[in-house]
Amino acid sequence: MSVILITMLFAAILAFVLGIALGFFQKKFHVERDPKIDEVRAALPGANCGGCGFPGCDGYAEAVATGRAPTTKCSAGGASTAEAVSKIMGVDAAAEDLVTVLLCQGTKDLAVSKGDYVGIKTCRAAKLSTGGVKACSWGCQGLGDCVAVCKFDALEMGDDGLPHVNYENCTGCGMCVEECPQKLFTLVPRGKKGSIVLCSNRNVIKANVIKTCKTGCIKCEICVKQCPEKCIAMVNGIPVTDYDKCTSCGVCVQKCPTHAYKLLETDVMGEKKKVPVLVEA
Amino acid sequence: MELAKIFLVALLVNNVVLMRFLALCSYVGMTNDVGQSVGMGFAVTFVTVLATAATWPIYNFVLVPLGLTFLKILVFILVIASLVQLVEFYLKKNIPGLYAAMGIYLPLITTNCAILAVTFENIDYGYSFIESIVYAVGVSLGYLLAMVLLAGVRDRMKTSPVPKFLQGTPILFVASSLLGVAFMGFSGLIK
Amino acid sequence: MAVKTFKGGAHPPERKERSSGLAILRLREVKLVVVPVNQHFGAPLQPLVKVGDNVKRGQKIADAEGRMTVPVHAPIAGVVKKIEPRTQSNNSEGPCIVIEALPPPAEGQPALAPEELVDFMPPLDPFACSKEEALARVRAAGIVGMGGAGFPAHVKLAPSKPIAVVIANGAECEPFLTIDERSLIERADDVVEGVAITMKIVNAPEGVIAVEENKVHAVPLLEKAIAASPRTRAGMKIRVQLLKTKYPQGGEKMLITAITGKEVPSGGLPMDVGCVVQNIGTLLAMVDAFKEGKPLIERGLTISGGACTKPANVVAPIGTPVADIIAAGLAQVDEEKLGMVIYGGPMMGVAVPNYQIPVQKNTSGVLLLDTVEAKHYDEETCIRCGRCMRACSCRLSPALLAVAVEAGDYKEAEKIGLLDCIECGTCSFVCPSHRHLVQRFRVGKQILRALKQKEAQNAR
Amino acid sequence: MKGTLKLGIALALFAVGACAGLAVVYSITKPQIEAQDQLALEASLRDLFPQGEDFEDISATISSANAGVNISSAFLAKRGGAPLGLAVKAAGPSYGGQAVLLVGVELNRSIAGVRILELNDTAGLGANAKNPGYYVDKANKVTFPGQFAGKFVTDPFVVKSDVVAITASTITSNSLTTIVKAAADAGVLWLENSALAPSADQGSAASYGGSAASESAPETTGGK
Amino acid sequence: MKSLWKTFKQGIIYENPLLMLMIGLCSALAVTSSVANGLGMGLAMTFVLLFSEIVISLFRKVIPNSVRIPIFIIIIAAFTTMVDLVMKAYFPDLSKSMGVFIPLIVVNCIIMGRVEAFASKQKLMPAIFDSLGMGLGYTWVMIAISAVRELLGNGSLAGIPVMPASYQPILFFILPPGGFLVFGLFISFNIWLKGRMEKTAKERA
Amino acid sequence: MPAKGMLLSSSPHSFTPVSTPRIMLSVLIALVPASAYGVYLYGFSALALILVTMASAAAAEFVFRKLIKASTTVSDFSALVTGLLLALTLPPSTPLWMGALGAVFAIVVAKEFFGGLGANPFNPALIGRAFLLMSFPAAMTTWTLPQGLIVGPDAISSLSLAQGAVDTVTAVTPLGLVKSGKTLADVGTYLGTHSDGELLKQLFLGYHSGSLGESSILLITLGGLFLLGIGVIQWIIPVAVLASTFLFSWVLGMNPVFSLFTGGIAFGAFFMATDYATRPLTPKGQILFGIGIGLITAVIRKFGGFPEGVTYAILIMNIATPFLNKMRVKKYGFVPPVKPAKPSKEAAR
Ligand SMILES: Cc1cc2nc3c(=O)[nH]c(=O)nc-3n(C[C@H](O)[C@H](O)[C@H](O)COP(=O)(O)O)c2cc1C
Ligand SMILES: Cc1cc2nc3c(=O)[nH]c(=O)nc-3n(C[C@H](O)[C@H](O)[C@H](O)COP(=O)(O)O)c2cc1C
Ligand SMILES: Cc1cc2nc3c(=O)[nH]c(=O)nc-3n(C[C@H](O)[C@H](O)[C@H](O)COP(=O)(O)O)c2cc1C
Ligand SMILES: Cc1cc2nc3c(=O)[nH]c(=O)nc-3n(C[C@H](O)[C@H](O)[C@H](O)CO)c2cc1C
Ligand code: SF4
Ligand code: SF4
Ligand code: SF4
Ligand code: SF4
Ligand code: FES
Repeated sequence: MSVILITMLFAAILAFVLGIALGFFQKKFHVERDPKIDEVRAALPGANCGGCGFPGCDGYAEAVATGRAPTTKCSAGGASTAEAVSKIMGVDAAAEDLVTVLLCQGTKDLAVSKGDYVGIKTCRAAKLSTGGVKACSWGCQGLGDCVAVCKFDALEMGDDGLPHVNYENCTGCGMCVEECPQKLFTLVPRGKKGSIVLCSNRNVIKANVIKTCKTGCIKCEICVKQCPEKCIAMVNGIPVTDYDKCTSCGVCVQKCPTHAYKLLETDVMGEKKKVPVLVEA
Repeated sequence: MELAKIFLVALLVNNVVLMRFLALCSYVGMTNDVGQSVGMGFAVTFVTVLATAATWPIYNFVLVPLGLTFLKILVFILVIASLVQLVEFYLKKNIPGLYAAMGIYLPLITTNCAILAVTFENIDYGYSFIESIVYAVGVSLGYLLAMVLLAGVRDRMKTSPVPKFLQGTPILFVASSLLGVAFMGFSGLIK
Repeated sequence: MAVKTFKGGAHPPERKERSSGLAILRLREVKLVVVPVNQHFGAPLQPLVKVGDNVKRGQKIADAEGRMTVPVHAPIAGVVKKIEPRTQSNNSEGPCIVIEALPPPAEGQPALAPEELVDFMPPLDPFACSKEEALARVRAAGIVGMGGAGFPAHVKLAPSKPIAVVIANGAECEPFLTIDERSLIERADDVVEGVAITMKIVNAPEGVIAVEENKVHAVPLLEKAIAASPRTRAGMKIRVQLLKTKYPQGGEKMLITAITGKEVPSGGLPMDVGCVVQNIGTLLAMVDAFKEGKPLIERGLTISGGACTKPANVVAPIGTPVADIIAAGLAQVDEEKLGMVIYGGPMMGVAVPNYQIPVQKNTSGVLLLDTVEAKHYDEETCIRCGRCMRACSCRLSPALLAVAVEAGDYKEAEKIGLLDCIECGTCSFVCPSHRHLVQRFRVGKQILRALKQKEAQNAR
Repeated sequence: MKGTLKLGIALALFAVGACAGLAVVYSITKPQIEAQDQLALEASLRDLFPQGEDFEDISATISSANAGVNISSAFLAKRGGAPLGLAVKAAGPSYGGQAVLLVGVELNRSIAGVRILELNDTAGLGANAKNPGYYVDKANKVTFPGQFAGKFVTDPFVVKSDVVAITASTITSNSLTTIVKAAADAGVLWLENSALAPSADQGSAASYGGSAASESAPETTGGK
Repeated sequence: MKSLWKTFKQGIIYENPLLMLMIGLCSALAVTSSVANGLGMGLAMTFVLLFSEIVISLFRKVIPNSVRIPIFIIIIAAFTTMVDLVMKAYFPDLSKSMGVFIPLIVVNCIIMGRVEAFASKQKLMPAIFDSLGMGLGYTWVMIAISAVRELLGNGSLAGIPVMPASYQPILFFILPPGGFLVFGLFISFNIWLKGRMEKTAKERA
Repeated sequence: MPAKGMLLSSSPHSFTPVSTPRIMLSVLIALVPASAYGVYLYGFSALALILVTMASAAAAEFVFRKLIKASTTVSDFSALVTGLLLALTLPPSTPLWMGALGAVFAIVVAKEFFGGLGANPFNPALIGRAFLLMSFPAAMTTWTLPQGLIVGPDAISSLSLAQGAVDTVTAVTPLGLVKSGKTLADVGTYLGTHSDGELLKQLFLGYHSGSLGESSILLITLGGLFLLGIGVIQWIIPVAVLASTFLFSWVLGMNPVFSLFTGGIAFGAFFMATDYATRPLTPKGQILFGIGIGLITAVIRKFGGFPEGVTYAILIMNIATPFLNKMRVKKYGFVPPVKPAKPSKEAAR
């Protein structure tokens, strides 16, 4: 019995002392850390994807809390996260839910290859050493640097030699945009409507384009001329749609002789995505 | 001589990690790069020695006289946990430089079983205070050694084409297994 | 004569016997040239002509302000047909000025007077004029390094440090290429003169003409030329130095080490150890610029390779599509066997999709390899044999460097010398696993430089 | 400060509760645990000297001549007050650390038997010494410790000569043999000093080493 | 009931503490050289886990947040000591062969992890099922690993020789390096298994 | 104009004819003398062991890579090298199945698990040997007499060996004798030589029991010199290993020449410490690597639980390889980093 008593007494004293000591030290050695950092961190998804441009979620949380970064940079978390973070920081932000679009349709069959490339199988290496594996200097190398960099399984290299976007998974983090040496990706708001030219060839000589790719933009400017809203203009060798005016009428898509023009809502992000069509004649 | 033996056995022959499987959680978790593993290793060394210095007297001068040796587990873990906390508080406030380097490892150390094991073994093996400290240093440097070695091997594996089914943690264990095979060479070195 | 060399290197099959005995031919009739606007290492130029303009031979057709720029001249007299992006010898597309030669004068019409066809500068005596004048001439003549890099010569010739030695780089260590060798033999006097001009401009007390042992037959000719040169009689010190035949003996760092025993410090330039290195072609271009006032509008190159049934050393106007040189019958190619086209040598040259691409200021050769020679390999894992480390001319550790680059550890890569790699390709050549080492380093350098730039920006 | 106090109290309460439960378990298991070691030792003692009725603890009066071997305790086995032999508990280093043996010494200076109390050598190798199914002499089913029974202290005790080694475990074999020998020597010395064993005429000089101890006659107060 | 069952199942496979969460590894490697040890350790763990979760779940509302960790430690340590004492008293051999690893249950990351993440937030019943799931998840892996090691390394299972007499035990497997190897392969197997199960689940969905 | 696609690639466009299979083949050739002598000493069963081990190694690699759907690499012969090297480090009496098991373990666990050729951090053949030594210590320390080596019954009994033991030791190796406390003279007696010189000569030529391929220092050295000559290995590691073994044996009071002529040290120095994948790449690293091997070998021989420690010495130094690789040569034009020239306090003021 005495054992039990001694034990209890000892335990009581020990624990009491420890408790006090802990409390005391906690106060004495307390270091101020902005509680907002933890709050922000808690609101982030924790994917540590680096899409925000900071070293992981922790880094971003600190940057946001100290006002060094905007609240909307986390693309993995999307709009809901941005909202939550904004709320914590007391700012309001309407974060856009972006997705990526590939601006090239030069599949193996449609775009002429320049030669047989042997070397490191990355787009960047191929581009650097041979100026690209395709006769078109602007086209997709098809070696999948973008696929490798996507942390969300949103890109897959197709048998046609082009990366395909899985719009369910894409968070618009922009890693692929950064990574692609050909700068073939662009971020657009999810559900965006309007027409877009899926070609990046800026060689203004029609013959040069025709030689290299069957679905390249040949600078015929039919789209510019035919658009009923007059919303297409050639910029730096590429037709660009003015989305404020575009009504998705589809005239440009129908008239484009090489099928370079597409509608975002149906052909790119829609249910039945269209495969590039081979150009006859 | 005796002390040297205790030290070497703890360091090499009965290496905590490779031969005795202690502190595996941090061994797997904290060996991503050499710098990190060294940081963790020194943090553990520091706390182990501190813990030994604290628990040995408590056991021999408090628990034994009171006949409360069976409270060993409870008391030791409490003491170690509090120690780690105090060290953390102290470093944060007074030596922020060191805290930045070591602080992140400290919370992990509370549940590092090697430290607790050392304090128990000091009692079980009937070591004197000095012997206990030497043992503690030996064990924790053994931990540091294993950490650094694995980090070295891991560094090498970062670019090697490890078969898919082994990538990640499994290959770490295979590597540890082979590290252990090599360490077998030390067995029997000190009888 | 003691044969000097550096540590490391390799011995790729030389294959020089195919063209080393062939005298340099001159391409005279050119119908069309495609002149890339940017042929130098430096800021881009602006074309000075429009489509439809008539240009004279030697007329400046592109230029820009700036220290690191060098003008481009019309290689032939003719009409500007187009200014458009074309594939250049580095595989990228860039603006090119396409000039069509004037048609031969129609029946009964008098041929055009030379003044209407040619626009050269007046001759200039480099030994009589001021240093500034001489440098201005070098720039005005559009001279860039013809050994490969295309570095503006007038910049190199205005070093900020005292120069002890001028080295004429006659090593020509790349397999197949023999144009420098032929130039040494056929224009030995001009080579010596070029060295003397360079020495005068940079005020160097010594000149060395460095040749590899496989060109030892050029040595007596050179020595004779040195002895006969008015410059050496006037007291200039010029000598010939034999070097071991080994790749990359012609790399300027290796050359300097072999000759002076000094090492160019990491990140530094030859002038840091008191050297200026000039390619043989560059020297000859300088001589022409001073003697005849002729800008750099043509260059010598070797056309060779297994699929080249008739190899040749030729001098052709810059901008001539290589296909036209072949069509003119100076060289012949067997289309059946052709597997690869390389602009430059096999160790550092660029593989291109066809030989339509024009000759540029830095094109020292065009190789038409047959399918056997063209064999390339997909890489296997590194077996860590260490051959690359022993061969690396810069004493780097390519195997470890490759690991660092692959792991994305650019900090480590920079520390162990990624930026010091001169991309000589020795490591890839000796690798039994055919690792694409140099390619990896090129990509790595590109990324590392981008990272550093970003960092510098962030720091600001 | 008040908050801190509250924390201390909360912690103390939980500690008291937990420790109370613990103390209860401790009180229940304590006798059992203490009995455990004693029981094991006693079982071994009885195993060595089946006729032994009581075992007198003579630990204080015995010591080892071999510095590497430490004698932790020793018991004089008696039947009806008459000594039967000595059981010596000795510890020494082996391949995998400390090994603890109980060595029985007959009055005639032969070994009554050897029991391995603790051995941490490699399983399947050195640990075979304590494996009752591992025979060094398969024909006669003699285990490694079993082979010592009946050996005289004056025997050479040389592994691979008169002592059969465990396969591929020379080190273990050597160490254990050394411990047995040291324990037996100490036992014999004690017996001689307490004049329980006739001092052997041909006995080694070592046997006479510690003559000073001859005064200390064995206490006859029963051990247990 | 269904959710309790699900909680239970989590620990067995999807969140198996050893194979998936990879915590509490030390004992899993150290004592699995024989089935008896593996089983003993598994049960000891389960016991401590179960009672710690019960107690903490019951008292979760009165434990002050800032000293919750020390209190958890006290409770866990108390149960660990009990197991230790009981083992010492009634299974002395087992206790000896597991050595310091029984007391080390107190720092086993599984227990602290579950207590902190689950018991301190959940009601009693889920806590019980969670602890049983985790405990048994731990135990089955322990038994499986020790079975492989004992079978290959000693030719026996739970001490009973099962291999033909001519079988030469491969000692490697009961030595420390063997433990690492077998465990590594187990993790790899479980990752594969999980992938398989997720795939079929997806296909079904 | 080329009608077909040209090959496009980064420079260089020229490649050495030296290839991995060629390198491995030359190692196999260099091992022929030692292997043949082993077969001569121990007869047909030794040949069988060599063949079985090599075949299992190759088969293991083939099957494993098939299973994980990786490219087949058997044709680079590296698995055969591993198999042969393993066989040569085993006692001649090793059962065939054990050799096969060791080879499979070596190839699968030590090599392929880490990604195959060049990626393995540990020497596969030695892992195979250590695995067998751990698993079957009895079989792995049982040695046979070479055919024709007559060891007088006197010799055996005078050394009181093998007596009474149930698992009869059929022979002892020189190192084994020394480990059990015998002197060199005893070794001489056992081998039937009469003077130290004669003993060393016999050891050098290789007339004594031991692992299959380690007996003849002469033939091993010949093989090693062949590899050196054709540039497959460099001299640094073998020289560092042998020199440091000599030195440390001497320091620890063992006969240094005897230390070099017995056990696996020569074999290890030429063929196993030089394994590409597991030795450091840099010259400085290689020197330290060699010294480490020599030191650990001497220490294990002197104080360790085994008579011979080359296996473990090499494996332990294998672990150090990633760190030794940091000891690089100064790169061309190396400029020591300028220390931020003591921001002199005066200047600060
Ligand atoms: C690996 C390597 C090899 C080279 N080989 C030669 C060569 O054989 N001949 C040559 O003239 N320049 C060679 N160069 C270029 C020289 O380094 C150097 O740039 C040139 O000689 C300088 O002269 P320039 O400015 O007149 O071209 C080589 C460069 C490198 C990196
Ligand atoms: C993993 C391993 C464990 C070992 N364990 C023991 C052991 O417990 N006891 C022992 O005497 N030797 C042990 N050894 C030593 C070896 O069996 C060694 O070969 C031995 O010293 C040679 O003994 P022999 O002369 O009896 O053949 C071990 C060796 C290894 C590789
Ligand atoms: C490369 C090589 C390494 C070896 N390493 C070891 C070793 O680490 N341990 C060992 O016991 N034997 C090793 N051996 C075998 C021994 O060298 C040899 O047979 C020795 O004399 C040991 O015999 P013993 O154990 O009977 O004394 C090795 C052999 C070779 C060829
Ligand atoms: C000089 C040389 C030595 C080698 N030594 C070994 C060796 O000791 N063990 C081995 O398994 N393979 C050896 N190999 C073969 C090969 O390198 C080995 O399988 C690789 O370690 C596998 O990655 C050697 C190869 C060479 C060229
Ligand atoms: S889109 Fe860009 S990164 Fe992706 S495969 Fe094509 S070129 Fe490569
Ligand atoms: S596809 Fe591009 S934007 Fe979308 S998730 Fe992947 S990397 Fe990010
Ligand atoms: S690393 Fe660079 S400098 Fe060295 S051999 Fe390779 S290419 Fe040449
Ligand atoms: S030469 Fe090739 S295989 Fe050899 S070490 Fe270098 S990269 Fe590796
Ligand atoms: S159980 Fe996690 S460190 Fe040991």
